Amino acid sequence: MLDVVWLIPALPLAGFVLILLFGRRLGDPKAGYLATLMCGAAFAVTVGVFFDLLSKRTEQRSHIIRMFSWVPVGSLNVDLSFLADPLSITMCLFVTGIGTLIHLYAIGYMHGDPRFSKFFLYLNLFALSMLLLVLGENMLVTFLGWEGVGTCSYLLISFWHERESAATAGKKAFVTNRVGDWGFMVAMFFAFQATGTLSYGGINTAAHTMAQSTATAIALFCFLGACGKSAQLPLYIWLPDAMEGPTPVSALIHAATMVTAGVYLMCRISPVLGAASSYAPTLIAVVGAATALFAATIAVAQNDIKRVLAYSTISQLGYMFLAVGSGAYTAAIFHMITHAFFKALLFLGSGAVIHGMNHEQDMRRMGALRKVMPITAATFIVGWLAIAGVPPFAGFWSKDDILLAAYDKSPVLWAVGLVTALLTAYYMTRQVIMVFYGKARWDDAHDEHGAHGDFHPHESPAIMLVPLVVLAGLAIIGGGINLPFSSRTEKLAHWLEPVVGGHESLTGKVSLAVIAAVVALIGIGAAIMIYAQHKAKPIEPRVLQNGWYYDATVRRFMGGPGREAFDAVAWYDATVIDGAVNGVGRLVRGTAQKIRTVQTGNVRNYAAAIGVGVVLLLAWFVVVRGNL
Amino acid sequence: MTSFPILTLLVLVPAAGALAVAAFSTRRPEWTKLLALLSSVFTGALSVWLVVAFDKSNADFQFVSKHLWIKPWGISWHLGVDGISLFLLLLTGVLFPIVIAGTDPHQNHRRYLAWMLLLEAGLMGSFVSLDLFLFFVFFEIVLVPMYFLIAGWGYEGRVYAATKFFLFTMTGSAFMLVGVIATAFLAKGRGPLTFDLIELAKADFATSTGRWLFFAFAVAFAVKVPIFPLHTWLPDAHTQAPTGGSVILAGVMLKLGTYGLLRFGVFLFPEAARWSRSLWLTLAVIGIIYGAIAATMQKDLKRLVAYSSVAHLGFIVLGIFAMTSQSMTGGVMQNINHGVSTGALFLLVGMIYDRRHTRQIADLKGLQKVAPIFAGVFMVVMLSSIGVPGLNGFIGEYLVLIGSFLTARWWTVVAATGVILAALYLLWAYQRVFHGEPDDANRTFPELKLREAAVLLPLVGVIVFTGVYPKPMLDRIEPSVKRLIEHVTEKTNYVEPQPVAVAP
Amino acid sequence: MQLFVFICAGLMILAGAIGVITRSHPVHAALSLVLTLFGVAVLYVEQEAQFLAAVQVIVYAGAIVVLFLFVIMLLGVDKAEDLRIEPFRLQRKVAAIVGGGVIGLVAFAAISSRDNIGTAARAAAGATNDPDSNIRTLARDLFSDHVLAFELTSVLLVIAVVGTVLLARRAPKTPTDVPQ
Amino acid sequence: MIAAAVPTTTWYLVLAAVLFGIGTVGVLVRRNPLIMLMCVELMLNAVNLTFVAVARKLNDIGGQTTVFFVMVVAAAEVVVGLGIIVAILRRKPNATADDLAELKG
Amino acid sequence: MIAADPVLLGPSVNWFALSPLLILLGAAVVLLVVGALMPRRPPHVYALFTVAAGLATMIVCFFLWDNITDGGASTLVGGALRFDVFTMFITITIAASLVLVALSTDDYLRREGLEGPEVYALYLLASIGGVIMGSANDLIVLFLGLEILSISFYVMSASHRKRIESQESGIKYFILGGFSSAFFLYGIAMVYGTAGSTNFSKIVASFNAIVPAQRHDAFILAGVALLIVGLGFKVAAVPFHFWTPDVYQGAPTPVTSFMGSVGKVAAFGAMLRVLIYALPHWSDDYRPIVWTLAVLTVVVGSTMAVVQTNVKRMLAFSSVSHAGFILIGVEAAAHRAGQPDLGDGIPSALLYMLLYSVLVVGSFAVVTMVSRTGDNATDLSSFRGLGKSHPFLAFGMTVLLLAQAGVPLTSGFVAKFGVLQAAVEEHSYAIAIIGMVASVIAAFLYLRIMVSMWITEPETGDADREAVRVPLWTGVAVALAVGFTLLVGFYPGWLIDAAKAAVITK
Repeated sequence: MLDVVWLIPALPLAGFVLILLFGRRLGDPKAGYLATLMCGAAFAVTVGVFFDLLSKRTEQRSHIIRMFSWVPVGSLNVDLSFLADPLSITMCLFVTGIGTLIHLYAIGYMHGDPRFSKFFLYLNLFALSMLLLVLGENMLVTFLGWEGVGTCSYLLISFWHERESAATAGKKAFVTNRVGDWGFMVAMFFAFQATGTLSYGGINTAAHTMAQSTATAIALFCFLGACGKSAQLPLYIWLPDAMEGPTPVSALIHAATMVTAGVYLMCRISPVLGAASSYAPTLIAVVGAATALFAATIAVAQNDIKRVLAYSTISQLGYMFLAVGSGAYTAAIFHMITHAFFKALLFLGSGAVIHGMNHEQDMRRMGALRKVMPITAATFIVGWLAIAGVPPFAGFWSKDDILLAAYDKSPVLWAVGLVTALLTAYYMTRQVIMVFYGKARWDDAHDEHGAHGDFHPHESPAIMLVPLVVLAGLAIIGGGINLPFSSRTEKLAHWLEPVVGGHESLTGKVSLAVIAAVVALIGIGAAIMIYAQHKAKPIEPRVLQNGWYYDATVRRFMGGPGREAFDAVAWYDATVIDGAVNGVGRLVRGTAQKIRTVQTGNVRNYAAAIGVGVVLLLAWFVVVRGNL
Repeated sequence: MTSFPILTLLVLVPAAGALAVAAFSTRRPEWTKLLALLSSVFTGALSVWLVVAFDKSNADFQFVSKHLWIKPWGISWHLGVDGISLFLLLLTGVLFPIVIAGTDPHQNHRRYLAWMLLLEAGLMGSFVSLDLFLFFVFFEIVLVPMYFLIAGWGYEGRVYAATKFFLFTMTGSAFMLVGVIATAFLAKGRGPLTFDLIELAKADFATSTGRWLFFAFAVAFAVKVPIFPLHTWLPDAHTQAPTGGSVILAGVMLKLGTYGLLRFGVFLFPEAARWSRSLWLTLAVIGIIYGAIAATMQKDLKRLVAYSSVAHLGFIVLGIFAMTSQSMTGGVMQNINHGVSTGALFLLVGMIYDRRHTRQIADLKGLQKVAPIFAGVFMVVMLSSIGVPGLNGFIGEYLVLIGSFLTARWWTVVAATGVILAALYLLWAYQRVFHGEPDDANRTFPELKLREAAVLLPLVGVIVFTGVYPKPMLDRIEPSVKRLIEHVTEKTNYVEPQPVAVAP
Repeated sequence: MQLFVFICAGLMILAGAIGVITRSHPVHAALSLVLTLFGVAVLYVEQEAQFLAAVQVIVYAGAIVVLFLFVIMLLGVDKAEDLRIEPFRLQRKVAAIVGGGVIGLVAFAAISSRDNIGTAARAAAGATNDPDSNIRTLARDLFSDHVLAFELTSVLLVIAVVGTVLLARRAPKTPTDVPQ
Repeated sequence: MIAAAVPTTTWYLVLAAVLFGIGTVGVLVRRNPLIMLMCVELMLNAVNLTFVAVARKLNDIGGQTTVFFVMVVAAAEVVVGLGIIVAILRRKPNATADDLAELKG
Repeated sequence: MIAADPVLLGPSVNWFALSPLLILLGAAVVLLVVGALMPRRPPHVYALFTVAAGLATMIVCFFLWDNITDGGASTLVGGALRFDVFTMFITITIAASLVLVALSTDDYLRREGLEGPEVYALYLLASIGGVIMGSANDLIVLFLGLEILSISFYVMSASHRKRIESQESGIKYFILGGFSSAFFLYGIAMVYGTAGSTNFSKIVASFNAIVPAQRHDAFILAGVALLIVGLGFKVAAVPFHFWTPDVYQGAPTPVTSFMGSVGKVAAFGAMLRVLIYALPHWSDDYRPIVWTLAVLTVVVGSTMAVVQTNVKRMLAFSSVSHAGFILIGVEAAAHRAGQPDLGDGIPSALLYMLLYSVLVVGSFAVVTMVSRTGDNATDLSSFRGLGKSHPFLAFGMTVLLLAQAGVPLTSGFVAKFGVLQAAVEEHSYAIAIIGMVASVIAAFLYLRIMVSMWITEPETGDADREAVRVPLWTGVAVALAVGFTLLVGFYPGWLIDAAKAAVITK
């Protein structure tokens, strides 16, 4: 079964090609089914591969499938080849799995859109890219997928490109990501120079023999790439805007899969990170923690249903980097998986709400929706409990893992993580209350909104609900893959061990877990007091609503001094450089015009010129060259 | 190999076509066009055949033909092709039929087509010449058809642009001509005078002499590339040229500069090229960043693409002077990639102009809604230009960067930021042109026509194929690049740095 | 005696030359020219060039100056030129520099290399102090070494004749370059 | 004693140089084309004088032969020159050299 | 007394060797006599007769060339003329120019109402002067040749009786020509004074004897200076070039082309003869001057051409610039003056002269046609729309202009390449680069004319202009010039060999 790993990306590719050729003819909804089928098939193959791997001995669980020589030049020899090992297959599993669910969901969500088939075209292309990313045997193939998902993200964010904001958001996402890509590329260059190869096997093997500074450089430049893709400080700004895309996109790309690519990359090169100077992991951990806290504070004050989730995603990704920085790769992957479950669930749930609310996204215009969309509400609540870290939901276990690791690294980081956990519980509770409880505020909405005719929020069709239910189930039991009770129950850690190294000891940290659970409950309680029982005024300062003005500052800089600098270059080009060129032309003509006045037409002047020439020549010959 | 003079034919067929077209009666313009198309297609077929017949295990010049031309000066009609020039020939052979089939001059087809074919002959000749004199002849002669194409069929500022182009390039060539002659005489010693590239490459010049000579050559090529700050002719020429002219100018003609730097600069004067590399690397990096920034602020779509060429060509120069097999192979490859994608971009912009009679970005809006297929093709080409992996633009750029990193680390790190800026200016332009709700003027924008699609399809095909499977190209380019580096090694104490090999 | 002749002839020459360039009336200038030409003729005699002296008087002073006067009379261009006016500010200064420069540099050259002038081995054709008459020596040189040059003078004269014929054709009634 | 001094060739050459210089100045300052022509004749006479003087010093008849040719040339030049002047003065009576400056720049 | 005379033994005369001169002279005399006797003026006859004389001269020269190759170079008529390949090259060049000029004059004279044999006779006589200048072995003979050429030019310039410009140009040329001739002659006198002879061979012998001692003799150096002035005037080197634009513009257009070709060839022939063959001892002294003149000439010529609006004037300044290029060749030749191997300087200059002569005659032949009746429509705007109305004529002009700009595959490039390689061979890199940069400036001017022909939009009133006529023989002249330009551009080897033969002495 391992030899057919290539089928995993090939199936979405086939879907892409088929839809490209026949998409219009297939139309709505057949194109969607085709895409889903392809993604589902990929999932099936992945499962097969997974079990195949599982059946092997631990040390044989790494398998390289070489397709063809891609970029062979001199000592650089890059193959297009896939690496099937526990890490990549794990990623594949939830990428294809969740991907299939979201494909399915999107058939319902995108129904009636004039560009229905194109949406699935992009979606399949995304699945292809994402699979290349995780399956890549070397950094270049990963980079191929890396940029591919970036491109798809661009295409999908600006899917409704008639909206100016969507177009801008797509561009912003791409360009910001490119900053990270630059880091990734430089990291590759360092790796190539130090090891002569780009394959992970080679690089990781050489990690301990290369200079520490090189390892640090590779790690940090990779981390820069990860920051871009995984929306960490300071490059997170594109993700909130990316919510302009259709909600399935947000769920798939901007919650479950693509944004976790950075974490995946860091885990992939974990030996290099291990070989790097100690400040490198610390930096990663600090950035992760800071991002987690920072995004959580912003999420507290958002009113757009998807923006809350977006900031939440950033915050959760911060957790994962905190884990990476603390050396707890398994914890990072664990959280990535559980996060994929519940965040995809939450996004799809919000999508169902938006769908049912006729594309209304402002939570202040919602409320009491649990009555009209019960299934959505129920699944959303499951997601909420999971993300808030309420045991025994999935989020609790993975988050707890991370906090434990952070505590190991530094109590300060742990404290930050804990505060973030509190805030997470708080803002998620706030969201649930605002959307599903309280008064129904959508009736007043429709006057101002000028909505078309009667406005009745409604439950979504079954095709959208099935994924919700499945994901809710996963969000409940997802934690089961890595329970910290004994080393037997830490299945994921064992599974990943050949890739990310030995797992951390977790004994004697029950107290910390209890603290985390209590903190989550405190957050929930506080939110209930404020938003459900109105016992206190909501704390939604403007500075948080505006995301600490970070985005605004960046934008003001880009539109202001940045743009002026660019304009200055253009001005310089047109005026100074081109001016110099034209100036030479003008100079020649000007000089000629001046000399021209000497050509008076008067024969005596001409004779005088000859006379002067004579005297000069005589002077040269007689005085200079003569026997003076 | 073969005594069939295919390279001579590559030059003579379009030249004969030009004469035939010029002599053809004007009464039936469609026949004229057919004749022109046939001769360019035939040339293209020859170039394809050349690539097929090319022996990729042979790093030396192939299909060599050598005939004495001007005996008293020791000048021969000496043609040959190696991996460095092979794909440039193919590019020329392919782009011309596309341009001839795909673009229509607004007046006097016959003359336009004749000039086009003459241009093709000149370009082909430049790429196959192995004699300095012969190369110079072709290098210079291409100016004439290009001048007339721009001045005769261009837009409002065409005469200014064409004149600027002509004089600018000629100034560069002025230095090169002196350099060519001086090279031949200084290398002459006791032997007979010769302008043969291969003979001259054996000569050893005194250090300072070699540097001066290199400078003389390099100025000409730097103008052609163009390297900052000698680039200002380019935006004007590209913008004012008719679509076909822009395609050829950007697609093929700029490559004369980079090709010349490799073939004549580095090959003849390795020491000087090594000695001055910091200068070139710096200028290349400046070009990459500067071109991108200038492109960002352009209001004219064609001008934007033109400035993007400055940036892209900067990568090639970086690759050439970083002098590793990866970077040089990447540079050679980028020649082709840039030719294909920028050529396609110019075609697309030309199609926009044909429909809307404006190139101003501000006049265009929301085209994706009314012409999704057009927008889709534009998107693919644009992504290739941005350097998205999986498309051709990436391979060349990446190879340049990774190779350059070995010898010019910090230049490369800065140059790599060019990929960010490339995304910025192209996507911004795309957004302004294709995104949004189309206004009244753009609501009736016609979708891609069949003929246009037929013209673009091969280019898009090349873009995707090369991006996914560049090996056939790399296999043919690399041996010649390696040989060039070996030549440099022989002449100087340069040793190509290799990455630290990983223990098996 | 020789000195006296030289000084007198020299004064004639210079006076005449200055007259040519300073007399505002063309007829006066022409007559000054005659003075110079006579002076030169005197010096020719002094330098053993009797034949040339004769030709100088007959052809130059006689024919050529008469031709000048003829043209002056014929065309009635005997209007005096106002030499006080000089439309070009620098012209006279430049003229002075050029004149002074030429005189100074050539005189300096002549004086500084006075020992080298005329010391080369004599050509075979003939000597100026040949016991034979000056005319005979000259003639022999003319028809042997310089025979081609002599023939060329005939071409020159043909050109002069053809040229005058061509130029003397009457101008047409309607010049094409004058707008009606 | 001055009277006893014999004028050497150099004296002649200096005299000729002065004459030549005066002729040069004349061409530069006079506006009447006829007088300019006369000044050219002055220059030619200066040259002739030089020829004759050095011929004497060289004791070579060739210099005198040359003077003979120069005289022919001068005659031909004058004839043609006067022809042109006549032609032009018929069109533009009393034109000076300064008036003939339509062609310029 | 007379009986006592020894028998005068004139120099032996090789009549066949003189036949080029004799053919030209004979043709001139026949024209004058027949022209005077024939009352009716048959069309074409004078022109074609002149053409025939020119062709005959060329054919004779080819035979003589072979004779020289077989029998070696010699001198003629008592050492007055040099009989070598150099002479033949110059003669052929002059004869070829004569043929083309005569062809383009035919219709011009009829159009302007100036028919008559005199102009052709003057062409032929002037050609004699030119040939003499290029083959002289004696300063006096050279001077006479120069005067023959110059006086013919004075007359021809002034010969368009209907145009006051023509007469103005005639008198300007005459006064300045006489003025500079006087300097030239003075220079001869000085050289004669020191060397004791005007014959080149004797001058060289004489200097060989005296030079070590009198290396810095001021008098002889002053003579060299003045000789350069005279020659510089003839070749129109800056600052002795001022007459050129005015005379070229004012003279009848075919005469201009004659001056630009034959005049320049003869003057440069004379310059090479004097500087390289007669005064090799002073090459170190005059080489910097030639260098300076060359640089000034190319730069000023090109620069001034750029701002002109009259095509004849443009071409006049461009001819100044081209003279500068030939001077580059002369400068290269000066490096080798007096050495057994004269190098590539002289051949390159000769080649340049020949190729440029054809170009300039061709270009002015086009101008002749475009100038229309009255010979006054020579403004840039007169060329407007020529590409539409007369595409072949415009194409021909384009080729000729591109050649003058030095674009490859035209003769102009070969010419430029020749002088550059000669300069580079002598390590005169600076002058080569300056020359090339100046040629870029000059290219702008050729582009302007091309733009006017092909691109400038027609204006109202263009239709009312007199239509440009392309008479047969003028057309033939242009076609020949264009054909030659391209032929040499593609296949120059034989001409280069021929030019190189000019310096092989044996």
